[in-house]
Amino acid sequence: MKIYLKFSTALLLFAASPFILTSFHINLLTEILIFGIFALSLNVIVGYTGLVSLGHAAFFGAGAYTAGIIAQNISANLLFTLGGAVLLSVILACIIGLFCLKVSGFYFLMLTLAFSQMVYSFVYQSTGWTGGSNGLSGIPNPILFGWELSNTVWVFYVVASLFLVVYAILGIITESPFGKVLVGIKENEKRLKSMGYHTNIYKYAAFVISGIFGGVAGALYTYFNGFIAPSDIYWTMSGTVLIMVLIGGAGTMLGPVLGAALIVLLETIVSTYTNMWMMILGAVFIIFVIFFPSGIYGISKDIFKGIQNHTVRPKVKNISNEKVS
Amino acid sequence: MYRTLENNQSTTLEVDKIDILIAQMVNGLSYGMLLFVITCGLALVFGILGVLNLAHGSLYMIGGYVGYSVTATYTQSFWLALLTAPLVVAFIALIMERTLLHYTYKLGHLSQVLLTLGVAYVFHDIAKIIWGTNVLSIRVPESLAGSVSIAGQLFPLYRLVIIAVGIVIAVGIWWVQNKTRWGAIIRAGLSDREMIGALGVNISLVFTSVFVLGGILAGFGGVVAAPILGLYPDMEFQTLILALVVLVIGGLGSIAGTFTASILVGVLETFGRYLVPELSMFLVFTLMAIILVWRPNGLLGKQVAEG
Amino acid sequence: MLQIKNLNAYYGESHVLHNLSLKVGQGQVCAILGRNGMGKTTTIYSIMGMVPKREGTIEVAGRNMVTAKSYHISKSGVGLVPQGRRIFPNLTVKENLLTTKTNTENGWKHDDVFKLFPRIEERQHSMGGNLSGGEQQMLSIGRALLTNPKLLLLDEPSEGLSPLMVQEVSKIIRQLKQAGLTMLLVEQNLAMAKEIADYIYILNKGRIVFEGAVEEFNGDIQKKHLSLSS
Amino acid sequence: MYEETILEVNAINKRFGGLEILKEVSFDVSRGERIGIIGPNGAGKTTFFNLLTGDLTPTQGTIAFHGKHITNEPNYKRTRRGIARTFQKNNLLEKLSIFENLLLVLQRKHGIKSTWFKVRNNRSYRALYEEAEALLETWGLHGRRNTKVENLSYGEQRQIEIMLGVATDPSVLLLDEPTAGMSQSETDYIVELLKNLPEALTLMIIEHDLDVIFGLSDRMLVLYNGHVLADDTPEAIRDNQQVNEIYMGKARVV
Amino acid sequence: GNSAIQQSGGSGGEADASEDKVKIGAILPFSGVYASLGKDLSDGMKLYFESVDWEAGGKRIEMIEEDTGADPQEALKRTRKLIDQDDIDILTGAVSTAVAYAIRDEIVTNKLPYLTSHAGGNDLTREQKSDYIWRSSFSSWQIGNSMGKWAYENIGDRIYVAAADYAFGREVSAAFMESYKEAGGEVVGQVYPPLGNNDYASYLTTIRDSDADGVYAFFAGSDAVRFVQQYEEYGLKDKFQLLGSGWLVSEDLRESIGNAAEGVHAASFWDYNLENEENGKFTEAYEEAYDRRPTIESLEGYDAARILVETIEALDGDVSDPEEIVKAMAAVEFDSPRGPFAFDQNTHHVIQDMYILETIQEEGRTENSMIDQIENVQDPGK
Ligand SMILES: Nc1ncnc2c1ncn2[C@@H]1O[C@H](COP(=O)(O)OP(=O)(O)OP(=O)(O)O)[C@@H](O)[C@H]1O
Ligand SMILES: Nc1ncnc2c1ncn2[C@@H]1O[C@H](COP(=O)(O)OP(=O)(O)OP(=O)(O)O)[C@@H](O)[C@H]1O
Ligand SMILES: [Mg+2]
Ligand SMILES: [Mg+2]
Repeated sequence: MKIYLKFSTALLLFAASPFILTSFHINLLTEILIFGIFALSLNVIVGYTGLVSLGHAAFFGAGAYTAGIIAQNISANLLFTLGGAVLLSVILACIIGLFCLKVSGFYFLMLTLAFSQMVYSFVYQSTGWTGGSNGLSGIPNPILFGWELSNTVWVFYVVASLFLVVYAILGIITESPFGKVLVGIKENEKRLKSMGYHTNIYKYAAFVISGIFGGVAGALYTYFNGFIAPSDIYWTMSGTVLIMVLIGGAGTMLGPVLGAALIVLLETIVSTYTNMWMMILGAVFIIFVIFFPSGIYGISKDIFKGIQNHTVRPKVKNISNEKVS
Repeated sequence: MYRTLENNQSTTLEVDKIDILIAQMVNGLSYGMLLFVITCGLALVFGILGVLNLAHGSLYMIGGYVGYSVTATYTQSFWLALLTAPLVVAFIALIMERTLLHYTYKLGHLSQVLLTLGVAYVFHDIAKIIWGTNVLSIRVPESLAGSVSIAGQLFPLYRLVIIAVGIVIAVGIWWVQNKTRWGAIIRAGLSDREMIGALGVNISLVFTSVFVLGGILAGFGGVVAAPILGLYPDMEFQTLILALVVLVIGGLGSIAGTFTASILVGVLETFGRYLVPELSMFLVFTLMAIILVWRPNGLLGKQVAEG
Repeated sequence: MLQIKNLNAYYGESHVLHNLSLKVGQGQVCAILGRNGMGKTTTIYSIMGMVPKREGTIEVAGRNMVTAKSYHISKSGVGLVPQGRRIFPNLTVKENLLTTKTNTENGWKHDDVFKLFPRIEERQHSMGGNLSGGEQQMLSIGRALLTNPKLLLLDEPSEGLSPLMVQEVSKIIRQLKQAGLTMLLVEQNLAMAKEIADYIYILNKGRIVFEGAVEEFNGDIQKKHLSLSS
Repeated sequence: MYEETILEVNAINKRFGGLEILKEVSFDVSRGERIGIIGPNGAGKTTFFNLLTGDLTPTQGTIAFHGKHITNEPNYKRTRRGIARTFQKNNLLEKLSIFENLLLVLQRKHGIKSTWFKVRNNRSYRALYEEAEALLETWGLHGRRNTKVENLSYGEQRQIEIMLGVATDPSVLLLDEPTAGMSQSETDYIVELLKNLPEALTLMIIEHDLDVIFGLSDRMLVLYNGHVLADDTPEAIRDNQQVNEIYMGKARVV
Repeated sequence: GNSAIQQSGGSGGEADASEDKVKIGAILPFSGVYASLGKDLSDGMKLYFESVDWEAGGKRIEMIEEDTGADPQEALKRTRKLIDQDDIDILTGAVSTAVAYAIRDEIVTNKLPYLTSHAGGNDLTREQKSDYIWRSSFSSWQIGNSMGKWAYENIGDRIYVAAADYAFGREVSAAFMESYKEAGGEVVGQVYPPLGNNDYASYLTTIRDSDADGVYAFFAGSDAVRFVQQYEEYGLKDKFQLLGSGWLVSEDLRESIGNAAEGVHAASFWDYNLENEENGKFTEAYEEAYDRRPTIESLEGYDAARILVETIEALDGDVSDPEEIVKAMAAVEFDSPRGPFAFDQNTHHVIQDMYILETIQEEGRTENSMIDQIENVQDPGK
């Protein structure tokens, strides 16, 4: 019940925002939601399965470029472009996953990086389709049921609804028995195998799911921006989204979204005041690691728990006495 | 290449080709050794501290810039730069380890990645404030400035010296890691910090030393590479990615692996540029992918037994 | 040699040891008994400085070590055979032994350990993580001996050892005792504990519920403090 | 006891590099047997288990389960066939609670498909919860169901280890030193629990606690230096001179 | 105002609260590989604005700078911010061509007058041209084409081409080859190392083996430093004449390059040592203000600022109508430090003189000196 309440509130808030916010802020919010989806998708493998990828931009880029190229050459119909983006992300994830899941830990990180850089090189070199280093510009606005989404507000509504859908889907997946298995894999894969789980299949499924929603985020970014650059598929993009997940709180649903919001806001706001925004961003990372290692989500939870502890329970509890035997 | 050969109707074509291959081989070797000089500090710190130091590129950059300041501004001596820059970087590494990294050992790899990336960002802007955004470069010292002819082809002497420097460093690190008690203690500390403390080893001190040593190597690499690669904004991230690739291809925790991988990447990139110039960037990552799929722990990485 | 007064130990919010006091005299061997989860290991780790929060006093050879770092404690002559062995899995057997700081010139040496456990010598180039459970236990004991401690803490040293090996280890401990080494022993193998210890403490839920010379420890006490209903 | 042979081990060999750890071990197991495995440290007992469960594959030889070759089958498939194990060294999902550990086992046991993608208040999932609660009750762990495993003492973790093995509801259960690190009273409790397992369940136990092993087994296997030194009734093993020499020493079974 | 109303209201014309100001947005890289170019452009603009006391047509000039890095996406975001939040009247800047293309559509739909002050991609004033986009800097065609014919006449009929592998590098070399071949020369080889490549040894070894008369190279920034240095180290300097664009031996790089730069021939539309009255004034003022020599980018900034000021002057400070701004801008003509300056009314791209420079050794340092001049180079617009 509570869940539905939360969702309706979010829905109402989103519906109302264009009437409250300026278009600059709507743009900002749209971007946050897109990166929120992107971070959520990465979180499936990083936060839940414990596979840290530094190549997630490959899916974002694949989704973005596919949507853009389809819109330019075939049809700007949103269902078409989004469908194409999803299809290509699936194929890409299936291929990359096949190789990357053979390794683990830091090697996984680097192998995903390698594949995404290969995709990057491909995009960069295929000047004819992708515009190469100049990027792909002049992409027509998406069309939904014959309606051209020509302004920020429409795009925002599309992004916001898809965000809610993705959030719900991923929420259900991670809460499901399947999600529990992923968490188990992150904890102790060997034991899970002994329990009878074919862990490779689970990891592969998680990887593909993660890739799909990465692609969705990419396609949305194309609708939002009307322009795609190779930098969207570069490793720095993978790095940024990984940071969003880590700073927000890996392995939680809300965390990555909060992380995306923080990073997008910081980049936008800080860089209007100073050219030294990298220093400030860096300082924020450091502060998080040293003082709030469990991320934004962790902070809010700690604060919440702190209040509870002070009011409800004594601070030190005696575990030994709890034992029932 | 084919274009060139088509136009070259002479009968010495075969000989030329072999000369070129030899020349490219030497190029590859020297580039590979340059990669090794740059990467070894990262490899050391990751291989034995388990810390993926994303600020390694920044330390390398600071080494280069300090080296520049020493040669260009205060004195004119490359050798003095080679001495002071690593020390300055070592000091920075010391501060970094004691005040920041120190807290993250218990938090795990990801926190360290985030932390060191943050540090790299901060250093990026600090370097910009101090040294500006222009492209700078260190002049090769007179004594190493000339060129040497090998197989009828000219090579800068400095490049050949780098090959020697790389080998010396490799042997040095290998010796410390394998032939001294140090190596064992550090690797033990990696798997169970608490326990190594209970055996009477002040592991934080050891960790600090290793990190500082990594800093020294980074600073040294910065000065050595600057005459070839130059100093410019964003150099640290370019270098970092390349270093990570070399590190992974070689296999974590193995200096011999890093050494092998440096040469492999150096030679492959050089020949890649020669044969398929547009794809050289693609090639390195493909190499990494192939190697990892074939050997999931890199070329010489050890499969660490589970406890 | 070791004197603990009013020790309280915590893991985060959970308070595990409550005003624990115990004493091990020079050359004495004391055993701590108790059911699972009663705080035995926590006591050992507290002495070794490995529990995050400790209050009270822990005096080793007259010096209060309650706030000291564990390497410091080790250097002042405390050796540890931890529960679960805690071998370094990524090091070979030989390297595992190499990691210890040998405090004195004329004490235990690598060869002595090998002589004691020939099995370990055979496996000296194997990775620690690949050893069998019992082999790891031997290595763990050998590693602690190499620190040439004045006070040796043994947390279930017989776990995973074959009966024959248990007798062997028991013999070694008695020899060490004879040589004057002070020891604090946690053991589930009551027979072994009784054979070695001079004095016995029983822990229950982080409190000492019985202490007395080994002769005072009998079936009744065992039933009263060590059975499930307690 | 049942006459049906369920597990046939045929001349298996295991090498690690130059070390030959198991040599020509052959061995049959009938349904419902309670087999105790003893042997000096490093004899190869755990390795033998690893071969049976698929955590390792033999260098030579074959393993058949219900007449089907499973020699090279991965461990998860064997678990689904009903071969479950516990580990000598605690091998748990440390950051998860006791309850979550258990839930993962049960979820797999009932087939992930029946619970796939179903949220908590779904019926089949609720049934799972109830089963888990009941198991925790039996093991006296109900009060600590939400405690993270890493916050348990060593002996307590050993209990979870066994509980997870039993919870799979296997037809063959391999226990690697189940009571090591447990106090006497907990040991007694566990032994009692094991004795009450269904009769059709096949049990193989490695244990250095002679009371435990002799109390539980109806057949005993002695491994020595990688080969089977003796395979006999507990009584015969007790009197076996050689076993006494290499393994038990002066220790006597009480 | 909220975005829903703004969007549906359509006009987007809000009352300008700051009637007495003209807001100029500048998107420039202050971080990343182009950071130094951004800084120089910014300094050049400020120098000129300072000289008119930040006033034009009776209004105060307010310049809002946004850091784009080298990242077009970032630039797009910044541009949106300038449009939506700061409500700027005119936009200028863009170092990277990709940035210019990225913001192009946004500018056109918002009818925002934009003066491109560096980015050189040809299409910006060809297929992608727009009433609102005017370019005062250069096009890649201008840079490459000017050297082609000259190289054939003065260097030889066989040339090897090397250029950084990105759109701009490809365009410059294509323009060069087009005019070089047209003049009768033969391109004996081409190679395109990646942008930001750090070791040219392999490429140079290949080139060394060819039988060309010269090498035409397009590299900029750190690539240029490495290329020119290694060109000498690998002994190519003695074999082939090195030709390139002004960026190969630009003012801020030559000190790092050192003596290796000596003898390079480069094509540019401006140089520090150009001898004309305006340039004398400009370089002197710049050195006085910043204590370093101006670069090509400084000049571009200086000129851009001047164009903006003259536009506003011509409108008497009334910048409310973008069409009027564009019209006024198109008419700007003046004597720039680079020589006579005027826009091509068809392409909206600058018509300017190109200079062939030679780098020489002088008093222990290298200097560029003009050895030839090609007048009124006009982009063909196709
Ligand atoms: N992965 C491995 N690599 C190399 N040697 C191994 C490996 N695993 C086990 N061994 C060796 O094989 C031998 C048998 O090990 P195993 O764990 O089977 O013994 P065990 O009978 O269970 O002994 P314990 O009673 O001490 O547990 C040991 O000497 C051990 O060192
Ligand atoms: N890291 C920890 N965090 C929180 N609680 C802990 C931690 N380690 C142990 N505990 C709790 O502290 C209590 C005492 O644990 P301790 O390990 O000292 O018991 P023990 O007597 O050694 O038991 P065992 O015989 O099982 O080894 C137990 O209730 C345990 O759950
Ligand atoms: Mg214990
Ligand atoms: Mg075993």
